[in-house]
Amino acid sequence: MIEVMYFAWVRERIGIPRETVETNAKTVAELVEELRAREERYDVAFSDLSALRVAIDQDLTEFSASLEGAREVAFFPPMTGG
Amino acid sequence: MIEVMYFAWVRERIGIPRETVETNAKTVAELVEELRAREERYDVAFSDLSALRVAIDQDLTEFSASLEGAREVAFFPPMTGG
Amino acid sequence: MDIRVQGSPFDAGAELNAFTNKAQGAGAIVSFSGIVRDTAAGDLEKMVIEHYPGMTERAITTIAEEAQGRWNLADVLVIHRFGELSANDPIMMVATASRHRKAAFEAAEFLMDFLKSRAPFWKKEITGKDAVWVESKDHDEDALKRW
Amino acid sequence: MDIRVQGSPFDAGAELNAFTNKAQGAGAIVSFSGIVRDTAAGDLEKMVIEHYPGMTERAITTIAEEAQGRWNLADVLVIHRFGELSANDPIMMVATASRHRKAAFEAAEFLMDFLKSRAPFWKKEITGKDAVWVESKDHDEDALKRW
Repeated sequence: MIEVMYFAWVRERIGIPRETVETNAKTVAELVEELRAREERYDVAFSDLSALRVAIDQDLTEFSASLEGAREVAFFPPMTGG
Repeated sequence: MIEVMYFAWVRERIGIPRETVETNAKTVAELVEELRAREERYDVAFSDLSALRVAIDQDLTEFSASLEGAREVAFFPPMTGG
Repeated sequence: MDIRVQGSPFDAGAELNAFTNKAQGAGAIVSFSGIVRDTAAGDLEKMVIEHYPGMTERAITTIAEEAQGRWNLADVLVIHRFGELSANDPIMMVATASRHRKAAFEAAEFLMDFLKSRAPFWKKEITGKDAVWVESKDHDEDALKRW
Repeated sequence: MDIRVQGSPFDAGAELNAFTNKAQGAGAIVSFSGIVRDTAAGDLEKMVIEHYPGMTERAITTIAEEAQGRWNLADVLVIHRFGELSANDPIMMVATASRHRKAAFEAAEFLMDFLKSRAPFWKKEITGKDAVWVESKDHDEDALKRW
């Protein structure tokens, strides 16, 4: 069970800010594939991974990162603070 | 007739902040030689020109600069503002 | 080190004075403030800043600690707002205090470069016509390479 | 452009806010403030800043105009005190406003580097024991080479 969070336009396209996901995915990339297979809104949101960033347990990481021990995975566009 | 001004420790060593000087010096360096020849306090103040800066009419310049047309010559140590 | 992520406005001048008083002996204080710019058309109704609560504080703390490790800083301040802002509102500020101006300047630039691209904030511009997420700029990512 | 050479104190925070309000649309504001540091022994009675009236304003104006020529600045502020100051008093501040943070940072650093070595101010530290003219530092002169 992983808490999956979406921010900014990723949140808007998927339509919810967070959800609890039951998954056996070993990596972020595998989780993304599972999500894309669900519904078109996920497929569209994740269609260009180069436009997305991912954090595991609030640390920025890569899509190839392992989900072992992960409680929280967040997807969002590049940051625009400051 | 040139107005000669002294700042910071140059002023303290020479003992006055400014004076009007009658001179035929063609350059700042010639003016310095005339001043050094006057009295020991001038000689001491100007003993190390590398520790001094000079401005003609409120613009920083070199000791080799011409005094032609100069109204005001100022001598002082390197600046320490900011 | 003082890091604040808040919805409420702040007074950059009052913060600068409080920071300066606290950092007595530092000699050199640098501040940066980011202000909401209106659109080119002048029709900005509001800017909405979304953030990732928890990760935001964590990311800024990491960046500020990195700055303190690299430069000899007496103190570091970071304030960043989220929520709804209007044109000319202060979005955020950083301030650094050091004995030397070079360290204070470099640390403030470092903080800004990393906050831009590593702290989880996203800006959306709402005008009478539409609502647009501000896009990140390649030169913001490039700015990190300097450090 | 606002350049002030004055004997009286100033409020850096209030100046920063006034400067920010005036520079609406700039987006990025950088400030530097220089504060009187106590001596290592903690016995500073006062700092006396001597300047060259007339040349001071002229030199600072030249430096500020050079900054405006090099960077796209919405506004520039320079305030520098002379006369008697105490430990922790603000000596001077510069502020720059631009659309982009890089320009605001660079211009502020440029202003500081040139003010240090090209504006005719001299600092003297008076303690219980003695009165010493602050010496210029080689690295202050070296800092100019960057520009």
